[in-house]
Amino acid sequence: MILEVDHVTKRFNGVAAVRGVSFSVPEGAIFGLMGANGAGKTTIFSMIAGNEQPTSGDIRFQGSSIQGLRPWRISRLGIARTFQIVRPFPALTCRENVALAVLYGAGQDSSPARAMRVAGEILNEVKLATVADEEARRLTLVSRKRLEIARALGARPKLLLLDEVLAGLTPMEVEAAVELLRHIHRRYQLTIVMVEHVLRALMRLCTEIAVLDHGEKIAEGSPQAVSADPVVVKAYFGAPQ
Amino acid sequence: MLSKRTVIGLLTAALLSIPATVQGAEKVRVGYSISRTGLYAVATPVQQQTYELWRDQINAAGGLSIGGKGKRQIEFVSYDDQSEPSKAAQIYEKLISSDKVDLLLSPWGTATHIAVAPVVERHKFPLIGSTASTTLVRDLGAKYMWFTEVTPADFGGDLPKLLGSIGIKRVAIIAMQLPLALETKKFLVPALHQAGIEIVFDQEYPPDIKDMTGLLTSVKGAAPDGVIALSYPNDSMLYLSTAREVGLTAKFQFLEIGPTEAFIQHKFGENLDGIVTIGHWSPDQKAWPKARPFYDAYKARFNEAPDNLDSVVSYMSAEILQQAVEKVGLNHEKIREAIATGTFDTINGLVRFKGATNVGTPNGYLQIQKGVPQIIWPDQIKTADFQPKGPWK
Amino acid sequence: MRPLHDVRIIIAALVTTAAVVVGVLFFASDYFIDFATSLAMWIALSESWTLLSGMTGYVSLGHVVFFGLGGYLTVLTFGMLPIWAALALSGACATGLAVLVGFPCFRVRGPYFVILTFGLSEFVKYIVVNVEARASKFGRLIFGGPDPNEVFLIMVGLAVAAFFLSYFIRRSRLGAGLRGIREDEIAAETTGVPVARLKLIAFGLSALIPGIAGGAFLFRSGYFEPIQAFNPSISFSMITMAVIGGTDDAYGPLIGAVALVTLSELLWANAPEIYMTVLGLLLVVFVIWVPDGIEGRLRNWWKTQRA
Amino acid sequence: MLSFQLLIAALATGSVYALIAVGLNLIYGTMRLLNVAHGDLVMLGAYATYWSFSLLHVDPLIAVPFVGLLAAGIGAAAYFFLFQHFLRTGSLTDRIEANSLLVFFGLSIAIENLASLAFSGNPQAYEYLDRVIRIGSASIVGNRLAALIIALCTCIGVLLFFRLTTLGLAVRAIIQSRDAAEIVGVSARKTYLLTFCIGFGLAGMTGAVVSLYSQIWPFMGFSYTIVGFVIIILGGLGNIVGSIVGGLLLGVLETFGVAAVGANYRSILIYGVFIAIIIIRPQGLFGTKSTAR
Repeated sequence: MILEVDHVTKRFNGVAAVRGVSFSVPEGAIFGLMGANGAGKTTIFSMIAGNEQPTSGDIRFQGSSIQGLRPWRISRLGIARTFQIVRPFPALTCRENVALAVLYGAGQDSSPARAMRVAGEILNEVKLATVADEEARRLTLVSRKRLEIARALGARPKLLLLDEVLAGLTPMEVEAAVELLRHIHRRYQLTIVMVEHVLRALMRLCTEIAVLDHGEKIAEGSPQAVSADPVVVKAYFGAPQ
Repeated sequence: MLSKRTVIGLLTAALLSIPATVQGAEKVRVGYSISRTGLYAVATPVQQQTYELWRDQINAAGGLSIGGKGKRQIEFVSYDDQSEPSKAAQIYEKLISSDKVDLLLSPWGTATHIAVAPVVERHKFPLIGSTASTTLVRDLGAKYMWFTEVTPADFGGDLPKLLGSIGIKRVAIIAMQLPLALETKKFLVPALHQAGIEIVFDQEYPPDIKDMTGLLTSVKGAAPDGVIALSYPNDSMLYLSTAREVGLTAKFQFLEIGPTEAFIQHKFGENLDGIVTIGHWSPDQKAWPKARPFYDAYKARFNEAPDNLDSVVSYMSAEILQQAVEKVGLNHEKIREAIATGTFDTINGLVRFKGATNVGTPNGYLQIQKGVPQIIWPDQIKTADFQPKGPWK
Repeated sequence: MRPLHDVRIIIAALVTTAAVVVGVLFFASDYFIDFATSLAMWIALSESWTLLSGMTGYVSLGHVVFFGLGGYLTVLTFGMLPIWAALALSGACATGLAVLVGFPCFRVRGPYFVILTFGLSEFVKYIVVNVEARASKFGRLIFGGPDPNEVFLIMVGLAVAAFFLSYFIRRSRLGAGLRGIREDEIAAETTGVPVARLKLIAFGLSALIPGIAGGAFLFRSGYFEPIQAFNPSISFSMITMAVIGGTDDAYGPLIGAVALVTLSELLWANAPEIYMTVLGLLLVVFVIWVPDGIEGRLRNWWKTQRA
Repeated sequence: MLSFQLLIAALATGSVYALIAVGLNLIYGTMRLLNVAHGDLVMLGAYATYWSFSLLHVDPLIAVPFVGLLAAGIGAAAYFFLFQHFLRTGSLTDRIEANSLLVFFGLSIAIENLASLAFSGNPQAYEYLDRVIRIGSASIVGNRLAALIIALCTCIGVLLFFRLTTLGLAVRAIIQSRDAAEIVGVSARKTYLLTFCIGFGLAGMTGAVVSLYSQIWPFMGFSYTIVGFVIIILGGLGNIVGSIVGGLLLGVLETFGVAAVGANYRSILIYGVFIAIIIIRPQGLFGTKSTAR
C-alpha cells in the first residue's frame, strides 16, 4: 500500500468535517474519492498533503507516518496535489510555474536551466506547450487546470492527488482530460487519488472508489460495486431515481 | 602643481558657472542651508527670518561694505537640508565648490553644525555658527568655525548658581532624550551635587511622548520646589498644559527651549508668566544699544517678537561676519584672522572668540514676566528680579 | 525565474563601474564624490530591500533598523577594531538580527508584516536611545575615519555587491523559490518550497548590506545620534527607489536609485521650494501609471521593438 | 497609581487615538489601502480650524463638522482622481498594500511640503476654552475635555452608523467579503467613495479636535499616522470596535504605563506591547484568524 489513511478525524472549531475515515491505496492504482459538496473530500486531501493537521488518526505514506510534517517535506517524499480552486503562481509563466516544482519537489533539481527544460517537456505532455511562456493569470480555466496538473507532475511525485480537476469542464473537455489522466498515469507510473463529483469519469478511470458522506466513509469498492450500493445511491442521488 | 582640484575647477567653471559670473560681479553671494522640512522645520523659521531681515537691512543701507572699498548688495543662495545633517554637509560642499558663494551663514541645529564643520575646515572657509550648542565641537580644534551661542556646559553648569541665589533646595529633573537636553543634564547634575541641591526626581522621556500626565504626577509626588525640564518646544507645550492639570506648583519651573517661541506664547498667554528658560538677551538691557532697534525692526517686519535665543545668535553671527568683511574684504584667510582676533559689537554686547567659543557673551537665564522675557541672572546683565511662579490660571 | 545570467552583461557592468569609479576619483570635485557616494549607498540599500520585499512580497517598512544598527556598532567599535572588521561585524549583526526577528515576524503577512517591521525598527531605535542616554552620551562624534574617497570606494563596492547578489539570486533556485512565496505561499509550500527557511534566508541576506552600509555611512557623516540613524524615512526612501525602478529584476532598483537620487539632486539645486512636492507627486504618478516600474516599462518596450 | 487624574488623561489621549484609528481602518478594511497620508489630513484639518478661528473668528467647536465635510470633499476628490483608477488596475491591486502605501506616501510628502510652503514652517497654536475644569479629584484643561467629548461622541456615532444604517451595513458587508456583498447587490464603487469620504472626513475632524489643545505645524501628521497604524493592527484590520478599544488601550498604556515603568521606557513599552501582541495574536486583539493571512 502506498497510502494508508487510518481513522482520521478533523474538527474545525469543534465541528467534525471528517470522522474516523480509513482507506488504503495500492501502488499504481487510480483511486476515487466521491461525495457531495462538504462531504470532507478536500479536507482529506489537505491532511494528506500537510496543509491541515488531523485532529486524530494517522496517515502513512509508503509505510511510514507523515503526520505533522510540513507540506514541503511531504512534497519531497513524493506526494503532489492540485487545488480545487486552482492556485497557479499568477505572474509567473507556465514554464516557470512548472520549473519551480521541478526545482523544489521530490526531484530536487539544482539547476534552473535544466528545470526550465524539464518544465517544457512536462508542458508538452499536458498539451500546454503553446502557452508555455504566457503568464499563468492569462490562461483560460481549462488551461489553468492543466497547468495545475503539470506543476504537480513537475514535483516528480509517486502519488498524485487531484482535486476536482474535471469540475466545470464541458463534456468534450472532460473527455480530453480523462485521456490526459490515463496518459500521465502510464507515462509517469503514478498512483493517483482523485476527488470528483463528475461521476461518469470517475467510473471510467478508477480501479477503486471510496464514498464519503458528511465526513464519514459510507462505502468502498470497485466502481461497479459502489454504484450499485443502495446506501450510496440514497446518499449521493438523494431520492431513488 | 596642476592639481586635481584645479582641473575640476576649470571644468566646472566652464560648464556650470556661467550664470554665476553674470550675477556675481554685482552681488555678494551668501550661502546657507536650512531645514525647511523634516524634524527641525518647526524651529528654523525664526533663523531664516532673521537672516532675511539682516540682508534687507544691509541692502537698504546700500549694501555690504567690502573692506571699506565700496558696497555690494547681498544675495542669498540657500537650500533645504530636510533636517538631515549629512545633507547639510553636502549642501555646504556644493555652496563652496560648485556655487562658489562668497560667504557662508550657518544652518540650524547642533547636529547640523557638527556635520558641516569638516566641510568648511577642508575648504578653509570661515563659518560663524549660531543655533548650535555643544561641547563636542569645542574639542574639535576647528580653525574656521566659531559659535555665537554659549555651550550646555554653561547653561547646565550655571543653573545651580541661580537656584542657590533664590533658595531652591529640592529639584526634579525631566529630560528629553535628545542631544542638547542630555548634554545639558550631564553638566547640570554634578553641579547640583556640588551646590548641595537635592535631586528628588530624575527621569528622561523619548521624543515621541504624547502625554505627560503620568510623568508629572510622579514629579508632583516628589514635592520638589524647583522643576527643571530639559525640553524642546513640542514637549514644553505638553509640560505647560499638563502641569496645570496636575497642579504642579513648584515656585521655580524651568523649560529649556520653548517658552520664548511665539506659538507657545499665543497658546498659554499669562500662564507662561514665571517660567524660566535659557537666554542671555533682552531688548530691555540698556548696555546693548543695538538690542532694542533689532527687536523693533523684527517685530515690525514679521509681526511677532524675535526669539530670544535663535534669532539673537543668528543675527549676531551675521553681524560679526558683516563687521569682519567690512574690515578685511572677502579674502577667506583674512576674514578668518579678523574673526579669530577681533572684538565685535553686536545686539548682545561685545563678542570675542577664544578658539571656537564666544567668551564675550555671558550665559544667562530668562523669566517670562507679564508676557515679556526678562534676564534674571547673572546680576551684571539682569533686567528684572526672579519672581516665584504664581498659581496656574 | 529570470533568464539565465549573461556573462557579457556582467563584464560590461563591472568594466563600466570601474571606469566610472576611476573617472570620479581622478576628475570629479569633492562635491561630486559626495554625491556619487550617496548614489552608491542608495543603490546598495534599495537592491538589498528588494531581496526580501521585491522577491517574497513581504514588504519591510523597517529596513532602517539594519542600517542604524550597523552605524551604531561601527561607532561603538571605532578605534578598537580595524575598519574592515567593524564593517564585517555590522553586516554580521544585521544579518543575525534579521534571522532572529524573522522567526516571529514571518508569522504574519500583508499589512501586519509591514507595520510589525516598522514597529520593530522603532522598538530597537528607542532601546538604543535609552542605552545611549544611560551611558550619558549625547550623540557621538568620531574623528580620523577613512577619508571621503575611501568611503566612496566602500559604498561602490557595496552597490556592486548588492546588485550582483540580487542579480544572481533572481536567476537561482533560491530566487525561484522566493518568487513562488510571493505568488502564492501555500501553493509554493505544497510544491516543496521550504518557505519558512527561505524567508529567513532572504531576510538575512537583505539585511547584510544595509548593515555594512550603515557603518560606512557613519564614516562619511562622522556623527551618530540614534534618532537620526534609525530615521524611518530611510526605510521609505529604499522602498520608493525600488518601486519606481521596478522590483522584477536587479536593474530595477539600480535604475530607481539613479533616477531618484539624480532627480532630487537636480531639483533641490534648481527648485528648492517645490522639490519635495514634485518628488511626492512623481511617486504617485509612477505607482499608478507606471506600476511595473521604469525597468518593467523598458523591458516591455524592448520586447515590442524586437517583435 | 490608579488615580482618576490618570484615567481622565488616558481617556483624553485614547479617544483621539481611537478617532484617528477608526478613519484609517475604514479605508483599509473596505479597500485594503494603507493610507499613510491620514496624518496629513489631520494636519490640514487642524490648520483649517486654526485659520477659521484666528481669521474668521469661527468657534472651533462649530468648525469641527465643517472641517470634516471639507476633508470628506478632499476624500472624494482623491477617490475620483486617483483611486478609482488605482482600484480598477489589476497589476496595482495584486500588491495593493505596498502600492497604496507608496501612493499615499507620495501624497503625504506633497501635502506636507505644500503646506509648509503655504503656511510656513512656524508652528501655530491658539488659546481656546483655556480654563482648568475640576471633575471629582481630577482636573483637565477645558480644551482637552472638549476634545475628549467630541472624539468619543464621534467614535460612538460612527459605530452606530455602521450598526444601524443601510449604508453602514453595506460598508460592513464589503469589509466582510467584497464578492459576497456585490452578489447581494451592494455596489462596491459607491461604498468605496463613501468610505473615502468618511475616512478622510474623520481625519479632518481629528485635526480640528487636535488643534484645540496642540500645536499645529506642517509636519505634525506623521506621528499621528504611526499611532493610527499601531492601533488598527492591534485592534484588528477592518474591525471598527477593535480600533476604538485599541485606541483607548494605547491611551491607558501611555499614561498608566509611563507612571508605572517611568517615562524613559515609554516608547519601548508601547512598541514592545505592540510587537508582543502581534506575535501572540497575529490577527490583532479582536481580529479573526483569516485577516492575518
